Amino acid sequence: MIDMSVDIGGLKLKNPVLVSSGTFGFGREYSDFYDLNLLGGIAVKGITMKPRKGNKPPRIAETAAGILNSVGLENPGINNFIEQELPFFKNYDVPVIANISGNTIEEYSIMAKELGNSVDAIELNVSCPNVKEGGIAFGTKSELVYKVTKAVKKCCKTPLIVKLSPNVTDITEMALAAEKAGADCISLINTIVGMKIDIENKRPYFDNIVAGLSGPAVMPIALRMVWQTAQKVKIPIIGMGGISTWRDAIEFIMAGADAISIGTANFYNPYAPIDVLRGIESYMREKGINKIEKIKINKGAKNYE
Amino acid sequence: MIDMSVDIGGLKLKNPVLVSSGTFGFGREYSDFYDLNLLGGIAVKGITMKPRKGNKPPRIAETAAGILNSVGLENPGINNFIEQELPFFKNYDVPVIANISGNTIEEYSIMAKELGNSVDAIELNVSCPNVKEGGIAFGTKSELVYKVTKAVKKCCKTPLIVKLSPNVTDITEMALAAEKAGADCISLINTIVGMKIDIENKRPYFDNIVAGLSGPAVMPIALRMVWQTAQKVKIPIIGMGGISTWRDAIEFIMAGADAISIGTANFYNPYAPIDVLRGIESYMREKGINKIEKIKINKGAKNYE
Amino acid sequence: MRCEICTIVDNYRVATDTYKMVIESKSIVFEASAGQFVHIRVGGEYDPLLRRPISICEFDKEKGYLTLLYRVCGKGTKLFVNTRPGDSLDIMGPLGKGFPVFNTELTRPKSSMDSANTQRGLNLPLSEVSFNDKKVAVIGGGIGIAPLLELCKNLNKPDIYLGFRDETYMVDEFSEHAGTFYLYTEDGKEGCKGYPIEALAKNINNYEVVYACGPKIMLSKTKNLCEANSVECYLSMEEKMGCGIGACLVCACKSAQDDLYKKVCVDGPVFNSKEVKFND
Amino acid sequence: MRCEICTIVDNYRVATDTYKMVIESKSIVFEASAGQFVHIRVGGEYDPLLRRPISICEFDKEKGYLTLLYRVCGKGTKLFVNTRPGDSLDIMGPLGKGFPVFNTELTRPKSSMDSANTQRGLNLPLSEVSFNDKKVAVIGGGIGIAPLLELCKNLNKPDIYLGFRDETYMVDEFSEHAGTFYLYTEDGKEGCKGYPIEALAKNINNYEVVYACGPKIMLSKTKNLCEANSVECYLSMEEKMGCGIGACLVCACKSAQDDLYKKVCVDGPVFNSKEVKFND
Ligand SMILES: Cc1cc2nc3c(=O)[nH]c(=O)nc-3n(C[C@H](O)[C@H](O)[C@H](O)COP(=O)(O)OP(=O)(O)OC[C@H]3O[C@@H](n4cnc5c(N)ncnc54)[C@H](O)[C@@H]3O)c2cc1C
Ligand SMILES: Cc1cc2nc3c(=O)[nH]c(=O)nc-3n(C[C@H](O)[C@H](O)[C@H](O)COP(=O)(O)OP(=O)(O)OC[C@H]3O[C@@H](n4cnc5c(N)ncnc54)[C@H](O)[C@@H]3O)c2cc1C
Ligand SMILES: Cc1cc2nc3c(=O)[nH]c(=O)nc-3n(C[C@H](O)[C@H](O)[C@H](O)COP(=O)(O)O)c2cc1C
Ligand SMILES: Cc1cc2nc3c(=O)[nH]c(=O)nc-3n(C[C@H](O)[C@H](O)[C@H](O)COP(=O)(O)O)c2cc1C
Ligand code: FES
Ligand code: FES
Repeated sequence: MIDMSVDIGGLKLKNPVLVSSGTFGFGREYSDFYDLNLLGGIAVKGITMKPRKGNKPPRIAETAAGILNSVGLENPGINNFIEQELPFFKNYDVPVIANISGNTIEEYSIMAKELGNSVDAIELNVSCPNVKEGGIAFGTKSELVYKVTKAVKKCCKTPLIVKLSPNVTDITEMALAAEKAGADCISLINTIVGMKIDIENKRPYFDNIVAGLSGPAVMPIALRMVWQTAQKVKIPIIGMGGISTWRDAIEFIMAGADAISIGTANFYNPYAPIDVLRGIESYMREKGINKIEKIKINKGAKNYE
Repeated sequence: MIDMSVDIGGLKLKNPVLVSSGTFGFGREYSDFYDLNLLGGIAVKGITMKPRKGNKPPRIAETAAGILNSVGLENPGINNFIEQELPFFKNYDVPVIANISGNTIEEYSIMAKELGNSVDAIELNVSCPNVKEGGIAFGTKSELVYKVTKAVKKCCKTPLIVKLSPNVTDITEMALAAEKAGADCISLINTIVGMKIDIENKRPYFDNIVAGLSGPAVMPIALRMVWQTAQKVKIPIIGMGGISTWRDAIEFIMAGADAISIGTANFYNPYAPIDVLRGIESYMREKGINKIEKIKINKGAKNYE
Repeated sequence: MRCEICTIVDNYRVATDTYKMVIESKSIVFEASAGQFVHIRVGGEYDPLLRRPISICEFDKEKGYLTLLYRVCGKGTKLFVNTRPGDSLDIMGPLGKGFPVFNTELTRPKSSMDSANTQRGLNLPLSEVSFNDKKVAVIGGGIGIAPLLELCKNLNKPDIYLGFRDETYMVDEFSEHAGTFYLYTEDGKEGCKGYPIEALAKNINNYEVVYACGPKIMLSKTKNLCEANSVECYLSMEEKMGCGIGACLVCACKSAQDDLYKKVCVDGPVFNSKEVKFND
Repeated sequence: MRCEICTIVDNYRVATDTYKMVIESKSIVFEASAGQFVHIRVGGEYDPLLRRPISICEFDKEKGYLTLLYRVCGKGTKLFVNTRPGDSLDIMGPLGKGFPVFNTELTRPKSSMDSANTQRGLNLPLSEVSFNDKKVAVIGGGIGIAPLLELCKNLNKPDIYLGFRDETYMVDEFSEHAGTFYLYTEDGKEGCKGYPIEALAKNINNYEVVYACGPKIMLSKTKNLCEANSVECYLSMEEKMGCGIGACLVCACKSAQDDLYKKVCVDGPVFNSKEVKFND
């Protein structure tokens, strides 16, 4: 019998396929395509203390095998989220991960505390490139990653996932800081800071100038970061960045991910998470592998320098 | 009359279209396709003090809109380069840029000194992700960028270009260090550290584990870094990373590049540099622009934070 | 709403860079209403990456045919042109909210009207939009005429105002359904010289409802014209899209009621003019 | 060597996942010699990004036709299958060094022999390869037979050893040019059961030159066999490629003469077995 379940830092998933924050709304939208209970878990759209209207359009640009987005954390705020969006999941038996962004460490803590009773895990977004305050700033300095994780961990009743920014010289420094501060799990990568110029109008394409790159284009970078991180930390890793097929997912798991998450691929293939899930299953069946973790390349088999 | 010429830190180019180190051999190969004199300049394959045999194959993998390479600086060493490769350019009237990598600051200095009389400019490669010693290490710490640039500048008779690594949290820190140390010009980006897993054999695809990502996939990242750098430094910038069409090139110039360089695109379209050159020319004609620098978005028009 | 692998029945040029594609669908067509759109995947695995939103121009529920009218402008639409009858195409839809149609004399069965009605889910109170057999004008510019054809078929001989840069297309198809038909080209090569909004402005007081699709500038003028004259106005909007179903929040357009954004893909693409604003 | 937009004349299946493509070329075909390859761009702008190296299987200089034999295994070759007669294809070539052919009785004009000779530029002294009408064997495995067909036509009835997993193809085309023809399949469905190297090993002392193309293991065994018996041996090698012309250094294969690497694209793809080594 194949056991697809994984435990990522106390959060038990029936399978390792998650969907990524910001690419899956509050779950409703994709429920028209398949039964959400099939998913390992759902990371909902990033939320903040106060409602945010988000950035001025255009908010998306297609790049070579990728997209740049500049949504700017549009969201109804934590209260509306709890009142209007969370109840939807009452009908489902699928873990919900709340992705939170704060302007200050205090904001992060308050939100984590408030959500602790109603969601299955908290994902700290210390890495959104699309907002001026907070966001990415927290994710590019290891002291800040440490501080915010430590503070939130104290008041967070659910497993705490820290989502790392790829916009750093050394991802393992950030990962180690999160681990040391008590994170139960790490997720990576968030989008990479990119840009596009509107040459017809001779100006940056996005009002916010820079935007976040995601999609297949970034996968080699994401995979490298997951590998590097897996060599250094003991806590579980959720790998993401450009996954669109089950083979991509297997690469991430081999590289050291305990679970994987589908983001941008949802946009062009709404069935991507299900396709990936089925693919992993048949891969395991074919290879006679009965536990997800056995897919991994043994840590230290060849140590990464 | 359209004036395509640019001056990049004392190196005068008849047009702003260069070809990137490592993607254009020592020039010979592409001379079968067009007259090399058409190019603004040629950055030849990176060279080191001693010959290097390079990494074990496989050395290339195709990724979504990009490639990973793990050549590992295979090159005949500086002496063979001077004796066997440089004379080829005697027949051409095209600036040759020697791209050098050292294990130590001293090696960089010796090479720059030796090459000073025979090439038109030196490009310091402080950013190769495919070698263990030196290379990228120099490019990810601003003190080291400063030190190596400073030392080389002292003994370098030709314009000195410092090629930055994109594998950093803040590219402008590196750019400012190079500028402060006396660099005449900055080129960016080198390849981004990426990875691929060979899932059939359950191991990293490359012997060196990580490899360098280039091609259209990285363009949004490269463009962002050129923009950020252009907001901060006064010395000229050679922009590269994923350029394959003239529209890509215009984006880089608008973002602040004084010249642009074609790398990976040479592989799938050997005429890419010529196509880009012709495209820039007609763009300028159509828009009535007579100097390359007038294509740029005015610095500080909207300051990047 | 679903993804369906459909078969291309026909794909031909109707004007410079403008093509009509007929697609056989087993399910999408039966759920579609005028003004909705489909989200199409073409090309290789990653190039282009995103789907392309295209309005449903016509549907024939008997044959199971959807017709699209598209203008070639970039990578995706260039690939559309290269598809041939018999090829298959990955289509998601029908998406978004279409035009509310409340005429008594419909060419369509009653049920589709009902569903259009409930699907609207406007923020405005329902009474405001529950009119019958109102005097209606339809105005379209360029490729923006695409979603209007099915609409016109559903209306009771509306006055139709179309504008093109120089070359016209689909003129017979539209005029067939028109009460009065107004045709404009920017250079006056065909029809009158100028813009259809000029004629609509003259006649605006004849109408109770105006439907519009076309360039932003046309939509913005139509909105102002209608609101100044207290005419109900529905606009079909465009914005770059990701998911097409409300999950990614990239297709933002300014809300007129508050300082927030609406999602073109699910709140629209058809909006009551009072829901949206243009100023920027 | 150049890039040429060629027209596809024919493209059809010869066995499971194995296709033959005939291409009309205005220039590449006239420069080609047996064992060289072309570098092909298919698909959209970026997907796949790189060209795909495919051996020239046959050429017809009178008609200006190149024939390719290819096996579908990934993204690029899947796209090859979808091309149809009349489509155009961006082809770079002819690339690399082909097989040295030194027979007196040639089916080709003398000049092409000369050019093959000078193009070789082997590191070995020329005398060593200047043999005439030697006794020759050709051994190919699977899709590796592709570059051998044109070679066989240029040789004087060589003995030909072909091996396949189960399904065979191009057997008539090869046997037509063979002195003795040996056919093997792994499961013995057609021809003998086993591998062609077994037969070659028995007969090795009949030959002065062996040409080989196929899986690495076959090449390696052929190399060892020939060198142990002092038989001249030419191997056509494969390695992943970028530029295809010697500029990027990614197509490295181990040199036998020193600890360095050779470039399959310009030093090969055909190597004298003494130039390369396999051990890793
Ligand atoms: C609801 C809706 C209905 C539409 N209906 C039609 C129609 O019936 N016929 C028609 O010809 N066009 C229609 N469009 C516009 C059509 O989507 C674009 O022309 C098309 O996406 C361009 O794709 P491309 O690859 O050719 O261009 P590219 O410029 O290569 O596209 C790059 C990216 O920008 C997006 N994009 C480019 N132009 C537009 C645009 N005008 N609107 C939205 N996204 C755009 C693309 O979807 C893609 O993500 C509609 C757009 C929307 C939002
Ligand atoms: C000199 C030479 C001659 C060749 N001649 C033929 C031929 O006549 N017929 C034929 O069917 N095949 C031939 N091959 C192999 C052919 O190049 C590959 O099968 C093809 O590139 C696979 O592309 P893909 O997109 O289908 O596979 P993918 O796996 O999607 O390719 C991914 C990448 O790996 C490369 N790659 C994959 N397999 C190989 C391989 N075996 N060798 C080199 N690169 C590879 C591709 O070029 C591409 O860059 C030849 C290879 C070389 C080097
Ligand atoms: C439109 C969009 C919105 C996103 N919003 C969020 C967000 O609110 N919070 C967050 O942590 N990540 C957000 N992300 C990042 C994704 O969760 C994911 O980390 C990233 O896109 C990489 O994965 P992918 O390449 O599979 O998309 C967003 C990504 C996209 C494309
Ligand atoms: C095969 C290959 C070899 C390279 N070798 C070098 C090198 O020797 N020195 C160097 O500075 N950069 C080297 N680069 C980096 C390129 O010069 C360039 O900075 C990078 O590829 C980004 O540009 P592109 O996306 O246009 O290729 C190499 C790149 C490739 C693809
Ligand atoms: S396109 Fe994703 S929300 Fe509208
Ligand atoms: S493929 Fe570039 S050197 Fe051989």
